[in-house]
Amino acid sequence: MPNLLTIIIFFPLLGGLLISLIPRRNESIIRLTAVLFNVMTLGVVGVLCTLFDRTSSAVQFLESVPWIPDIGINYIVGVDGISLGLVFLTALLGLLAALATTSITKSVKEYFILYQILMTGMLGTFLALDLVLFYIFWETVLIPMFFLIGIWGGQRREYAAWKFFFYTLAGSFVMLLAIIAIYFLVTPHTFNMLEITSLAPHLNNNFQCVLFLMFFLSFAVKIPVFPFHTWLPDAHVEAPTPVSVILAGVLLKMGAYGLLRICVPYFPYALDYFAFSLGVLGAVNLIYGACAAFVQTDFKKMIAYSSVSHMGFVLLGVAAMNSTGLNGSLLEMFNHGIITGGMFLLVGVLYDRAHTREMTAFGGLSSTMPRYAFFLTIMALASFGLPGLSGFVGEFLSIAGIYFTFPWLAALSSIGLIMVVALFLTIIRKVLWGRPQSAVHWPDMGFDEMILLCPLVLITLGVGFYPEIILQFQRQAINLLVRMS
Amino acid sequence: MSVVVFYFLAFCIGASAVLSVTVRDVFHSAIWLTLTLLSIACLYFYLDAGFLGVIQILVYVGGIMTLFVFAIMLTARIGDRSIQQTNRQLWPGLLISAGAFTIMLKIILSGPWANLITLNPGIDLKVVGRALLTQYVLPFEFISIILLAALVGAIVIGKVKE
Amino acid sequence: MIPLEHIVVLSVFLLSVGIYGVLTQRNAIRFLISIELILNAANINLIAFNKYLSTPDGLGQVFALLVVGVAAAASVVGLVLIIAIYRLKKSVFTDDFNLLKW
Amino acid sequence: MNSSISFIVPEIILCTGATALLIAGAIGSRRRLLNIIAVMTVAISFFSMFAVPGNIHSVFSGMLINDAFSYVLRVFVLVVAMLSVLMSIGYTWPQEEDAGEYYFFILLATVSMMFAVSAGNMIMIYLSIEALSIISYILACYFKKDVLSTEAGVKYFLFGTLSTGLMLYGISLVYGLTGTLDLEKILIQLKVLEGYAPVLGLAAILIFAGFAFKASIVPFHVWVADVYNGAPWPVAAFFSIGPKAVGFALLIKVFFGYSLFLSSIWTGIAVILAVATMFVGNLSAFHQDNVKRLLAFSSVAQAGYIFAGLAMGLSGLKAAFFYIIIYTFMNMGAFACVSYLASDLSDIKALRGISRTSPAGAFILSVFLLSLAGLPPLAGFWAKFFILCSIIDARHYFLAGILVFNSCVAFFYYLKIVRTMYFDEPLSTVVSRKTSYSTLIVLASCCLMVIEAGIFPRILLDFLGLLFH
Amino acid sequence: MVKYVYLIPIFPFLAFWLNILLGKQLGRLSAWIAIGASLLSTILTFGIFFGMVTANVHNYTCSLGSWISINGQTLSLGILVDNLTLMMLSVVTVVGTLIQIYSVGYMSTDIRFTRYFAYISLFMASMLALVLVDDLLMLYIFWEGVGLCSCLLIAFWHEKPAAAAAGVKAFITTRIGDTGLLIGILILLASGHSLRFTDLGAVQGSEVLMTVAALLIFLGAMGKSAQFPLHVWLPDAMEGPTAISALIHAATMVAAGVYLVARSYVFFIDHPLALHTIAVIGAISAVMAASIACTANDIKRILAYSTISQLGLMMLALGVGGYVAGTFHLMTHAFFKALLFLGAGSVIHAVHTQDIHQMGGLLHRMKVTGITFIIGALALAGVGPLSGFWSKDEIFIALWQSGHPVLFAVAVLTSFLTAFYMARVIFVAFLGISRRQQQIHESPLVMTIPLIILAFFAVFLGFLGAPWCINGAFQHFISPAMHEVIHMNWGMVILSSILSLTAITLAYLIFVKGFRLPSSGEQYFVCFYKLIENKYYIDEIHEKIFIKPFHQLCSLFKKFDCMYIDGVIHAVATVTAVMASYIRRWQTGRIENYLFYQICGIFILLMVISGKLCRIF
Repeated sequence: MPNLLTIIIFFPLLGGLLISLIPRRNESIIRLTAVLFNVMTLGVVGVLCTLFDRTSSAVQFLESVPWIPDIGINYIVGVDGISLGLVFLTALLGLLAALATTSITKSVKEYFILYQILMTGMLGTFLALDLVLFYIFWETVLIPMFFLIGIWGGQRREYAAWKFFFYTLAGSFVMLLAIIAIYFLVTPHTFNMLEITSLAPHLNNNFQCVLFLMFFLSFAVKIPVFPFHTWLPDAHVEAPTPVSVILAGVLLKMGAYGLLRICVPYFPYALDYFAFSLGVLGAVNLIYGACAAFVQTDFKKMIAYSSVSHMGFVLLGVAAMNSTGLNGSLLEMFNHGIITGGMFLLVGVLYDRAHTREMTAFGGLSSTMPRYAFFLTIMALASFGLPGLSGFVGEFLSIAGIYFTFPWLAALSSIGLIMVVALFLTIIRKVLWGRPQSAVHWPDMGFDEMILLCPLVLITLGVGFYPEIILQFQRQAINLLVRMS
Repeated sequence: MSVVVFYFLAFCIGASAVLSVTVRDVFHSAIWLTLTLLSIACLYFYLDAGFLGVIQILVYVGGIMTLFVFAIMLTARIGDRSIQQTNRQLWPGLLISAGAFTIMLKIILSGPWANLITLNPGIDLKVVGRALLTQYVLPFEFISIILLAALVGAIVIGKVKE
Repeated sequence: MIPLEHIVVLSVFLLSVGIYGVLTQRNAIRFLISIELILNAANINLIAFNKYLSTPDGLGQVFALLVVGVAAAASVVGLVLIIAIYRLKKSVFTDDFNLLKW
Repeated sequence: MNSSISFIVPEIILCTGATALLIAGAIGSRRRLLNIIAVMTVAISFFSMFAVPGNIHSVFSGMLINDAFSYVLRVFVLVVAMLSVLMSIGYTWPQEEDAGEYYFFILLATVSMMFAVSAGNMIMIYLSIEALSIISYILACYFKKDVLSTEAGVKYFLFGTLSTGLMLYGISLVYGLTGTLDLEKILIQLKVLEGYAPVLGLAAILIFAGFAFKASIVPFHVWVADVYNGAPWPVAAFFSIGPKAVGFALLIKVFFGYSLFLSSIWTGIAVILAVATMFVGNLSAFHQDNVKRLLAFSSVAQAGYIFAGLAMGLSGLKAAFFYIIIYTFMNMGAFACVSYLASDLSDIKALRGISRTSPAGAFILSVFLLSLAGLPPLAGFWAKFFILCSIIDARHYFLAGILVFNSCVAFFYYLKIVRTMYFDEPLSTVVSRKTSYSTLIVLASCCLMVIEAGIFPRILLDFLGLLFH
Repeated sequence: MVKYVYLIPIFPFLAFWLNILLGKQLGRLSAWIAIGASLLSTILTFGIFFGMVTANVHNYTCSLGSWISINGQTLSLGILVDNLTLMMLSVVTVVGTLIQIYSVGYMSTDIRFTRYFAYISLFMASMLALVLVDDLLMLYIFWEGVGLCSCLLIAFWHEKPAAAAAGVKAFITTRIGDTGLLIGILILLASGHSLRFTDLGAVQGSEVLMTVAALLIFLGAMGKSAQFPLHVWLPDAMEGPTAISALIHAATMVAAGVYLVARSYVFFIDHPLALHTIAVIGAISAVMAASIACTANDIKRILAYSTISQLGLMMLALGVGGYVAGTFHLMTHAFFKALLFLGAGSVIHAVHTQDIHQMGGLLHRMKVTGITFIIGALALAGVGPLSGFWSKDEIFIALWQSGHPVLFAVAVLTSFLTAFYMARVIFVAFLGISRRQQQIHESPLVMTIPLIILAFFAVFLGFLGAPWCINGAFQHFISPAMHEVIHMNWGMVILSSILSLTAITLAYLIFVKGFRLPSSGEQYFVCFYKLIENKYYIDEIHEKIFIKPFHQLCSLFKKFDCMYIDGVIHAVATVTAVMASYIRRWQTGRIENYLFYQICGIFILLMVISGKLCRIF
């Protein structure tokens, strides 16, 4: 399989093209095609995982084709321990989100075409190893997302779509400048991310700092880091369920991935210089997100803000600059994708029944919808990092990592740990406990809904019990990263 | 002697030009413009470019000015003296054109004009004619396309279908 | 012979008067008149330089001749346009032509 | 002389065709015949470009220059002409018009543009600009019963004659300084004249004003919106690509090839003007509800990006060239598509919910608009990308920042149109559109170009690489 | 046999999944699955117990495989079985099994019967695992697990808002402690130490840092064991089913804090400051909770405060070096407190109230419950020769030997108060006249049999540690290194006997005879009483210091998001829009303006040129 990665990247797009040929009245065929293509993508990613050599820190399945030789832009894709987990996450959530589209009834064809483009963009972002290619995939995600929120979203969809779009656009333009700047600053000029890894650290300190900040700004919007996070609650809340899943599960990871892929290895001096600030931002994210979530009345918004909080762990892990922290950071990304993806699916399940997301409308679901209660409880517990579930491992590693570097920050973030617990217990209390608020009896989760959540729950439990499942893939790459930074 | 002639012509040109843009009546301003153009024709004679002078009188005074007068006649009532002829930016316009004059003068007078005193004895009309039909034949032909286009354009826009 | 500077000053003056006219006149026909002044300023330059330059190829005169032709064409089109808009708006004042804005 | 004639064979063909069209129009031929003649003329002229001898350097004693630059641009101008003619054929003319004369003007404008881009002498530059302008005035007010169209023509005329008049004055000064109008001889003379920078600067600025007027660079852009707005759709589309490209070609030719401007201040001035152009173009477009005006201002802003590339000197030249070519296709596509979809209305409301009634059209228009905005992987992205590369290479980080900010603003108004097409509910009135093959050809070719150059920009770059070798 | 020790938590764990996934199908059977699982664990525990005791093995460790690697250390899931473990295992399995049996009766009418047993199985699994693991991080993992189960079970009747709130409160409060524990673990990790309990004695490092680590670990213990000031959750936790209170909030989970301290005792020993802190905190908790218990009227709350107080005593004992005393009391307390809670549960089951003043004369109606409850109460009150008497004696001796008179006095006072409030409960609720008219029946056998068994333990367990009985078997067992012969300290025996008898007498005088203080003294007493009745206002203080600011902070952040961050974003957009509409107006539509712009542009360019070039010139 020489072109495995190219297949993975462009397979969804192929699906999109195919869908565009199907007449729009054949909705079920369109859905089926989309699901089929996502299943196959996941299959190919599965093959990738099995073929992946986990004892090596090198980039594997490297493909390199000259694209614009004039200025050295190449089509380079490759996968290493950092990206593999995220690719798997993308493919998995992509499939689940494609399945969870029963609530999408308007313009199904367009929806799936855009969705498939989105998939290509996301997979490409994680696999691209040329800065320009990376940027292109990064941007490719924007427009489908804009439409997916803007057309299929909730009440304030347009506001949310614009906000999302411009926040990220501004960020990514800054990144574009940084990409071009780095090209001209390194000698020989190159966009090859692997080559820059060895060239960029030799830049002088000021350049490193400025470029670091520029890249960071772009990633910060996507992650999102306080104070660039306000697009997230709006976008997540207004987006339809499957899009929220993708948004929270994958899109946020793009930023964090960029941080690991670009900021950390390229600018060791700057990373060192800004590590503390980064850590402070992480802690602020953690606490701020949890607090802001705590007082929301909208269920989805609470989950959205909790994402802000969780991404704080990712930042903390990066700020730690040691293998523990980075491992934790990367693992937390994966876990957060799984958990929050599940959370949004669960919110969607409820929304489909209640047609509202106000917390006051819920309550007592533990008695009326026991299966729902089971899934929500597990996801909530995993979210606040109950040991034995996946969330804990990532959080613990991140906190441990940051403790090794900045003990006081770890102490500060531990406040966040408590707040996150308060947040999720409150969610459980308000949604699951108490007396049912609604006179209408909502049916419990059906088979079709449970089948979506089962893999997520299994992964949550599996990673929680035995984190090596994921860690073994990323360890070597992280070690290399630590050696470089 | 020639100096006096030049200054006289220069005065005529300048004064009539100024009048042509300042008098109230459009008709009068057309007449002042005619005077300017005539003086310029004389200046051409003075500069040994008699052919150009003749062309100037023929094309401008004879052709273009006639057109102007026609146009003024066609668009009736606008010759009315009572109508305001200047727009609201009279003073800014004056200021900026005066400024432009000053600065252009300052720049231009720094030019190498004093070096150019070769004063060739005058170019033979034959030279001009030959140049026009050999070296500059393409522009010369091109002018005809332009005139054709202008003509057709004038017809297309000007004709009124009932 | 008078120095070249003097002729150039004259042409600059003519140009400035033309600019002044262009900026301040609201009558489109007077605008055209001002434009003619500008073109003639350039022509004076061409002729004068032709006279004073050492190259005896008559380039200045040729160009001036062409300019006169072009000026004629432009005037024709301009006047026709003015008449066309006069037919529609019964006005030749430029500040009345303000339907297209913002 | 023979070789001179063979050099201008394409132009001669165009002139012949134009005359034929004039006559055919005058004797009242059918519309279809006129269309065919126009298309055939441009096509034959295009193919005759292959027969242009390559071994001679200049023809008509230096009036025209035969180099790669002029060759490529002449071909390019013919492509523009072809697109314009095709769009004109597909366009539903709202009132009786003189089709023969219309094509006559389009073809003559093409001839002028071809002369302009291959000119080797200031005389030719002046004449071709003037010819192009005069024809443009006429084309702009081609709906002579329409107040807007006539007003556009008059405004264009008033603005244009002043610009060309000033340019002429500048040329006369150049003549005075160098004693010649031949560009190559001027180049030699300029070295002698280094002490007289101010006068040369004055001349350069006046000439620059003339070119900038065509290229619509602030503050010589003011006519753009009004004229595009008033002019018929195909004419506006033509203006936005043809004369603008010529303006830039001449800027490149005169200010780069012959470095009329002294490079020491060129960058400074150009950067300031580029910034102003971007800001004015984008911000003016920001609130537009009139799609035609919006596209007009967007074309001003695009000129700003191109000019920013030019400001960077030789490194930006290729980028600017790339941009011009890409810009032509996407802008033409956008104009053609809006005119087709909105059925000649220019209010943005006409595009409401068009994605339901005409999904393919909405998609293609989105492609053009997003490409104009610079979204990867469409061609517009690469255009901006190369411009940015040249800017950053020249260490003008601030300019790069401004360009990027402007791109953000631009995204807003381009997306506003896209949004209207996709988010809003369709208008209740069903509009029937006449879809002609020519429109389809225009849209398809532009769309293909935009996507193709987005995915494989290398082809175009290699092509341009030949130019700069 | 001992190598199958890992199965001990596995049985309940499997029971949990079986019950949670197949709950509906199983119905009543689920209870017996849970009970069966813990019975298996019990049997296995005792098998191992006797196996090790007879083989005279004191230590068994094994590793079940690595879990994660951090900072160069591989953390593996390891098992440590020593005598302390065995003691805890026995307590947990026995008490757990009995309480589950009891629950079958107690919860028989509940609609979420199966879920109850699922949770309780999960709890058993976590608790047993917690006891078994050999390092701090693993302990932390299960530590959180039991916390979760506690939370879920407190909020088991979540339809009651108070129960739901209590569940959340319990988890969050303990989480505060847990976070401390986590940081403590991190400190140890960061300084490169092994987290194994067996290695903790060898910890090197800066004294201050290690003391901090010890204190943080103790913070974890404080949270779990409800020590002042983190004790607030335990009284509220009484909203849960009483059987749960017995199992989790009296016998096992809350004792985990004490267990943790005992488990890491080698570490604490090295850091006297930490040890002192433990003693002081224990003392404060002991006396404070005991005093509150004297005024409380809710029978479960009385027991809850009593639990806090007794746990405080254990901590106190551990803090002064009384390792044996602390663990001994832990064991005895587990049984008699479970007994008391179950008895209380039985009473509540019958009378449907928790207020002791609405009970009365229960002894006649509910013979078994009454008698067993009184046995438990006497054991708690430290009346010899019941089990509490012996363990309390141990604590007194330890305190006396440590030579801290104040701490000793505190212990004495606590012990006095304990006897007093237990006597109060008995006099008010069980003796005296009945205040209820309706029929009160004795609970079914399935509930009373566990009571009887526990009463048996409450009576006789103390003899294990009684010096004259089997020569301090417990002492030698729990601390194998100790070889000296234990002697009876008659002084202490007399002291504690006098104490408890005095207290009971006083209670008799007040609550049966209606003896009142002279009115002059009463006035002073009233404010004091009020202070105690309001639980020293600790809940209010928590509310003021932590909860309210937290809510305010949250609202502030929300506002900050909407007003400031979004405000800035919107401001940027607005500024752009305003600028745009302004610039747009430049396009006036008047050609003279356009021309003016043009000339101005040229003029400015000329200025630039003349300025720049002329200077060069």
